[in-house]
Amino acid sequence: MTTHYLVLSALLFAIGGVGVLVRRNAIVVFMCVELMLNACNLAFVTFARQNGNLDGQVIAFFVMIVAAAEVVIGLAIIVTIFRTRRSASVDDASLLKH
Amino acid sequence: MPWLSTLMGVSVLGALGVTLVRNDKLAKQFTLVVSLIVLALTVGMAVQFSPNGDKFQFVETYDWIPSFGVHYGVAVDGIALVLILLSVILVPIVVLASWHDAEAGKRSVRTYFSLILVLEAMMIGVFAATDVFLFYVFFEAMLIPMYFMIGSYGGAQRSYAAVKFLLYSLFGGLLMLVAVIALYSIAGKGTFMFSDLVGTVQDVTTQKWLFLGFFVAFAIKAPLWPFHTWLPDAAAQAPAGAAVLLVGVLDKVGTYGMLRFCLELFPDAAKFFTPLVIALSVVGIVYGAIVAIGQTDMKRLIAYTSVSHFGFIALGVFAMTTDAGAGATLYMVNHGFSTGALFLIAGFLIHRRGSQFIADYGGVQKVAPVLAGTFLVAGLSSLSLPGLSTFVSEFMVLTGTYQRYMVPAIIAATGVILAAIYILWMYQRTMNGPTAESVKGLRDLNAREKFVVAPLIALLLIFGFYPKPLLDVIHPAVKDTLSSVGVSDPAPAVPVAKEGQ
Amino acid sequence: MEPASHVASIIAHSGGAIGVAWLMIAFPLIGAAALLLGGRASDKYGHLLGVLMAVASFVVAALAFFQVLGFQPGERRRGVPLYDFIPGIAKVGLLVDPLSISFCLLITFVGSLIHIYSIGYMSHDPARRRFFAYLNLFVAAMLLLVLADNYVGLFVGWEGVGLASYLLIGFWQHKPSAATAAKKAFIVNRVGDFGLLIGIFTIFATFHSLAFADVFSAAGGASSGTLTAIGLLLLVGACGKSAQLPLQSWLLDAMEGPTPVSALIHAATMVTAGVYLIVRSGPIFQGAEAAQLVVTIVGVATLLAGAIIGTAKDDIKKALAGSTMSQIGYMVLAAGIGPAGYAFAIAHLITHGFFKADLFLGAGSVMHGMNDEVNMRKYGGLRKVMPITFVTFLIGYLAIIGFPLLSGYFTKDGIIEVAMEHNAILGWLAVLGAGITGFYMSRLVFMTFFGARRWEPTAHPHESPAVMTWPLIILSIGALGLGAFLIIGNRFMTFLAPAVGAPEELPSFNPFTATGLVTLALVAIGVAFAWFRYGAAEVPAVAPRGSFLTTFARRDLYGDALNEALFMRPGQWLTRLAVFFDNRGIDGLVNGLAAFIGGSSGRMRRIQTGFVRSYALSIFVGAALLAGAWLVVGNL
Amino acid sequence: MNGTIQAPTIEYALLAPMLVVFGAAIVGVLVEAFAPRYLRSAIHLPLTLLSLAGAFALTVWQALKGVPTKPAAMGAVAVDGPALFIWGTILVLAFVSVMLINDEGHFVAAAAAVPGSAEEEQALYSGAAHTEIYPLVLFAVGGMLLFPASNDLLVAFVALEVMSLPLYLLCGLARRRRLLSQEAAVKYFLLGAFSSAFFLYGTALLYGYAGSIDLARINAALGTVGGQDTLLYLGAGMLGVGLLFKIGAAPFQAWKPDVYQGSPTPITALMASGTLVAAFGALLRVFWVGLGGLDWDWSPVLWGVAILTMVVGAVLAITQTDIKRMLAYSSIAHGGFLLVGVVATGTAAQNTSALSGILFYLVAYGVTTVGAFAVVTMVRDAGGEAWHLSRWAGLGKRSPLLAAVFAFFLLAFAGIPLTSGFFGKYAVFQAAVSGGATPLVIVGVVASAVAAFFYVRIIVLMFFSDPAADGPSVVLPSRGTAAVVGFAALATVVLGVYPEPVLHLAHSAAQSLFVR
Repeated sequence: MTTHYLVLSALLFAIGGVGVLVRRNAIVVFMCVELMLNACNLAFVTFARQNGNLDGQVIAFFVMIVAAAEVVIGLAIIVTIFRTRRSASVDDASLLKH
Repeated sequence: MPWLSTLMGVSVLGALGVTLVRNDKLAKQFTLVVSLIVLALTVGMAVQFSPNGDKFQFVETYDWIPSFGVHYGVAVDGIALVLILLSVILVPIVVLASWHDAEAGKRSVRTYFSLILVLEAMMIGVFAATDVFLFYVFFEAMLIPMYFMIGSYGGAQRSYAAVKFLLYSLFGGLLMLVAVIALYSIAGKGTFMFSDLVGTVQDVTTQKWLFLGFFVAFAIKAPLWPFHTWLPDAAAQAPAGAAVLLVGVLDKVGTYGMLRFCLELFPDAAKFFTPLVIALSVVGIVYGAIVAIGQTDMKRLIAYTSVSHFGFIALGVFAMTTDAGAGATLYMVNHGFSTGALFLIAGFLIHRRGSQFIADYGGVQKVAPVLAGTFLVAGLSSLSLPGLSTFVSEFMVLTGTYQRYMVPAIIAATGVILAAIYILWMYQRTMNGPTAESVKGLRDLNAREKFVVAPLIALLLIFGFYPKPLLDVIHPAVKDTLSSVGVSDPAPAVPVAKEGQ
Repeated sequence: MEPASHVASIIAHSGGAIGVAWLMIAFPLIGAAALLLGGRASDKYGHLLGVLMAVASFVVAALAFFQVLGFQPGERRRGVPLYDFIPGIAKVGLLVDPLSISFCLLITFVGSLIHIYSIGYMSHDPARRRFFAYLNLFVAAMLLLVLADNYVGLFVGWEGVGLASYLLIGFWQHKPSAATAAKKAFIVNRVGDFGLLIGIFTIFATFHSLAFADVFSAAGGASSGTLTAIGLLLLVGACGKSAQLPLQSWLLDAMEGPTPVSALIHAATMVTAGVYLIVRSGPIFQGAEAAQLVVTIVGVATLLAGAIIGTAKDDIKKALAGSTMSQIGYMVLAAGIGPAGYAFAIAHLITHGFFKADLFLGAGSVMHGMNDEVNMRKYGGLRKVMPITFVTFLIGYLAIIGFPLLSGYFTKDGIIEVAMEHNAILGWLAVLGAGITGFYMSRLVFMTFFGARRWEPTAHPHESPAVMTWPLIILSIGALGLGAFLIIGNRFMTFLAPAVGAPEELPSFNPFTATGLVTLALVAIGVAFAWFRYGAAEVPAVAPRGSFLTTFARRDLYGDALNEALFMRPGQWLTRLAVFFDNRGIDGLVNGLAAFIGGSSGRMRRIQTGFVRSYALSIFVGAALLAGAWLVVGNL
Repeated sequence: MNGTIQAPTIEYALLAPMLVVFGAAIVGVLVEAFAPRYLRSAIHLPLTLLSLAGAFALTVWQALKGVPTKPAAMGAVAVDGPALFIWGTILVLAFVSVMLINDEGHFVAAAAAVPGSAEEEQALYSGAAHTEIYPLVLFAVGGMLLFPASNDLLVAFVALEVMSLPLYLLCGLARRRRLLSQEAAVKYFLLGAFSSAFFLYGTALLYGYAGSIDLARINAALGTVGGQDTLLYLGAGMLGVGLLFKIGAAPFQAWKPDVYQGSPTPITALMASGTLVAAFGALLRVFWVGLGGLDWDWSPVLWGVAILTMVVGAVLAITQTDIKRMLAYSSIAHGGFLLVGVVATGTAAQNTSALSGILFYLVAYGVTTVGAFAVVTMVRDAGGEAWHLSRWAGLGKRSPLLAAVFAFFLLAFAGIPLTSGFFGKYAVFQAAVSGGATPLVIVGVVASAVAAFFYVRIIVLMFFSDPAADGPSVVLPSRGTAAVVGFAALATVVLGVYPEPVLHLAHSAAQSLFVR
């Protein structure tokens, strides 16, 4: 019953997405994005199972690596802005608008 | 000899040359010389034009952008020839008239004169283009020099006027672009050459849409009522010389386009829309004149008279009789001279007093009789007084229209009464009556200014009594156009038995 | 019916003076150009050049006239082709025939005299050169009007004289009243021209030709409806130019111009162009009885209106202007009657040209001596100090009221007789007009030359110089005898016949018809009444209020008030409305659209809040929309 | 499964341009690690420029040698006509952008230091510089090369990230207005990551639908797999989100103005030109190759997106007061115009003409954009670049030549004839009209007219307004910047007067369409 996994994946993706929308802390927002990526991974693996080929599983590895790289970059940026502003709230960074 | 390319080339090189000249005065003289050379060359070309020869003469066709089927194709028929003549005659006059115009605002004098020459090249190109795409390119590109001339060297509201002018025209042009593209696609000939595109669109519904695309652009350009409101702003704010080129030549591209493209490319649609266009024209004639009467600003007033006059031209184009068509073409030329003279002389006056408002003047005739006299002649040409060339064209347009559309012609003819009111009333308020305190010190026209006005008035008079040279060139082209549209002139109710014929 | 069948056809190619008939036009035209372009250098001899050109023109006209006389009556219509004016529409040429040459003689002869007179009259004006330039321009245009062999040429001359009239009425343009009068004259004339223009269009649409020869030979083939339409449209043009009702209002104001102008343009020549037009277009009118009827009605109405206005004016020139209106009314009446009236119309036109020019110039002479005073209430008893002016004026006066054996007696009474024969009502009204003429002209003479001297203290009246009196003398000779010369023995009618046709039965001159006697009696009553009121009685310095009838006449029969109420005020409203509509309506729409786009831009950019989470939301929603739309479209 | 693993065949020659760029990037990293600080700049710049030039040469060589007809690297990368054309374009744009980047004073001395702190003073004083920007740029360019050439969705995802991650960092490195720069980096990063999650989920769903992430196989599956349409549509939609985000199509455009404004201007230039070109290449490939059989389903949706994008871009730009934000909105609008070409699919000939139109448009727009941003870097006042439009008033008097060149770029953006922008627009609109998308073109021209307003407004400011007393001065451009402006102006003129060679090139590149 791979459908359940897919539903779970969709749920995770949705939770991640909603998390991005409702959380203020940049780190948490970023973690939610990671959650979404992982939801994708789950979907890939599930579909790999469903389709009977290994592509999906391989893709999951790729995604993990990309996600790791993203973490590096992300944290660097978030830390810099935290040092400058003494705040990790994404809502504080709103000078650029209109 | 590639006459037309030479003409454009000389203008463009001249424009580049002007920017290189360091001294402002030298730059002006250089510009004048270049424009006179172009004029001489054009006259040389015109002399070789044979009115009853091929429709298009001095043909040059080269591939320009084969990927799009675009050619660099230029040639002239009678209609284009007289309009090019109009342009190249007006340019040196405008150059001479604008001698000190660009100096007022601490702007670059050289740029102004360079822009005039660039514009000249484009004016020649737009009338000479035999490739629809090339025509479009010039049609749009010529907005830019004019935009800078209005915006940089104009009056207090120049930015507003320049932007309005540019955007309005650009909007029309872009709609036309869609039609141009569609025409290309539907024709499926893989070429934009005008002669290859004539008659390719057979479906009437398609024709109607394409016609509208072209027509709206031309109606804005011309400008036809109700697309006219940019003109008073632009003309009032532009320096007088630029206003002359704007109203005298650039706007003619609109009516020229109607005659050349709207009629020939989409004959069935043109016939379908004729009642509408005639209605717009007639409304424009009367409306433009009435609004002109109510103006308080001289240049705006002249601009509104042009709205009225463009109504006559459009009426002539769409009446689709030889007389009206030839009259409309002649009207384009004459209107250039007539309005040119009006704008320039009004410009001289405004330059002296520093105000465009009619109320600030009075009794100028007493202090500057030559100025007043020439202004009156220009004004009389605007009200189509017989003996001045504008009469011939207006008469032809109305006669030609009357043969097919009696009631519109009659309504349009009321324009002659209204024209008398707006011109003479303006003349009375500015030139007649007791001399206003503020104008007592005004100087009369100086030699340069007389040299500006004299050729215009001479042309108005010469063609007023002897329009045949122009009409001989125009007639075959108009006949050809109308025969390709497939209309023939209405027959007389009572034919006259001509002896010996 | 072939109304013009008996009109001889045109013979082209003539040598001699006819062959160079264009010189008539060219001389004054060159004069005008030279004087306008000559600059101050030509101030010294400008007036002489002007006179020379007018006289040269007269010489050509006279030579051409004698040449015409030398031909058989049937060969007296001579065409002079000039050039192709508007290819496809009109070739321009001249038509020298008895009708046109009569006009030419009148124009150039009276014109030359008035030129000469102006040397004296305008001697103190710094812009005299310009005045002569305009006069020359007028002569050229007027000659073109009458000589053209087609309607376009006629129209060119028609508007040309309008221009000259405009320039000359407004000659003293620094006076606002003069400038306004000039403008008014031009605009009202343009209304007439509008009609004429449409008439010409109709002619062209019907016949595809504008040459008189073509049009008149084919006129019989056109429907009477078309001919009526053309006739009425031409009449509108004639009304404008000849100050006939309802386009009469400009003529009285036109008296703002210098007096020689009033004499030449607004009395002798230009204002009669309408009569010329109607007579020239005879073949059209003869095919349109309704149009002819309207012409006669207009003529009668105007002759009465002009006369009534003349009775109430204290301004000597305006009184004469009213008289001019009235006299032209007679001519129009005659012209509307047809071939029977044509000769009388033109004959009266010519004699009127002489005596009215005489009267105007006389009035000018009076004004010249009276510091340009025009109010007759400030004249009186001038016959002693200005004897030549008085005598010549008196001759003109007697001529106009139809004193037996003077010019007006023959020509005006001729019109009345013809009108009576044509339609009794019209005839009796014309008789009534003659009576009123007797009254107002006598009033004018009595107030000016008789009675007590009511001069302003500063006035020192004196006789005018010889350069002004000689023209008066010559004109008065014409006023004296020209009528008899033209009418007795139907001399003029036979002369004109090749051009305009003639009634089948030539009238015989009979001085003792009932109509003639009644007319004379009425004129006598008018004169007596005038003597009773203005000759014998004291003339008050300020005009008494008078009855409503007087006011009615003084205010030009409320013509101006009517124009103002009907056209000017609504016109001003319309103009204001149109300007408002243009600025707020059409342009408002354009600018409103721009403002709308700008405004929505200003509102929409608020969506860009700067908060990254709201951007994420837009992506989220966008993703939902995209996927949703995809699902919807995909499952359609 | 026979137990042996076949070694993949990899056409190194075909991939050489990318490999050169990536290789140089890695060398750059090594330089950072081992070369002494004072030498680093001296090594980086030639290395970067040479590698880009070399890659360009290799691309040209490849194109001359003949365009391959099947995907390379076991179907992972498609080096076909359009890809080569896009590579060439990106490499040229990157080259000129690097010349801008090389200019002094754009980048922060020490990114980690708090703005205004002693640390920063120290770093500035000691002349510290982040020379890492060169390898970062090279990585980004490498990603840009790979993205439009990727023939399966995983490669596309990886390329997307390789392209984006360095850009996230580069955005935050502006020397002046560091708060804005950092904010731009955060926003770009978070939204970019967010959108790539959508891209990835879409990939997953399509993988689930088709059993493969290879574009050609997905396309093949469209007709055969039944009953899972929801999966397909959701997947395609989410994939679209990721792609449309990168080109800044509405409603995914929100990041663009903020990021363009906050980033160091040379980086903005790179993003506005290179990234846009790469993203469009990828978008075309995914939609035409991967979802080509579905075009009746996606083109209506893209119609809506295109209209919204054009309208939003044009209308919102009108009231902008910041030059860079204005250019960002302009870029959004241009993205919309390009999308008009994307939906103009039909017959092969039709697709060729649409594709070549888009390619030409990308070249024309990319070059002009770089030029425009280069000009922006030159107009400075005390606080750095003068972004606020009111500061640009009267620039035409102060430095007429620069203002004239900028005005010319603006006219090119507005699509006035005799500039490259006109032919770009014409090419795309022409394809769209013959593809039956006339209503879309009408919306397009109306949006162009609206868009013209704000270009023209800047010309009004520069030329028709009087300069402010304390107006910005125009710095004497460095040789690099001057070269960039000159190149861009020249290209804009040449492409506007005689576009045939490039059109012809675009046409022959598009002739083969995308390989499958």
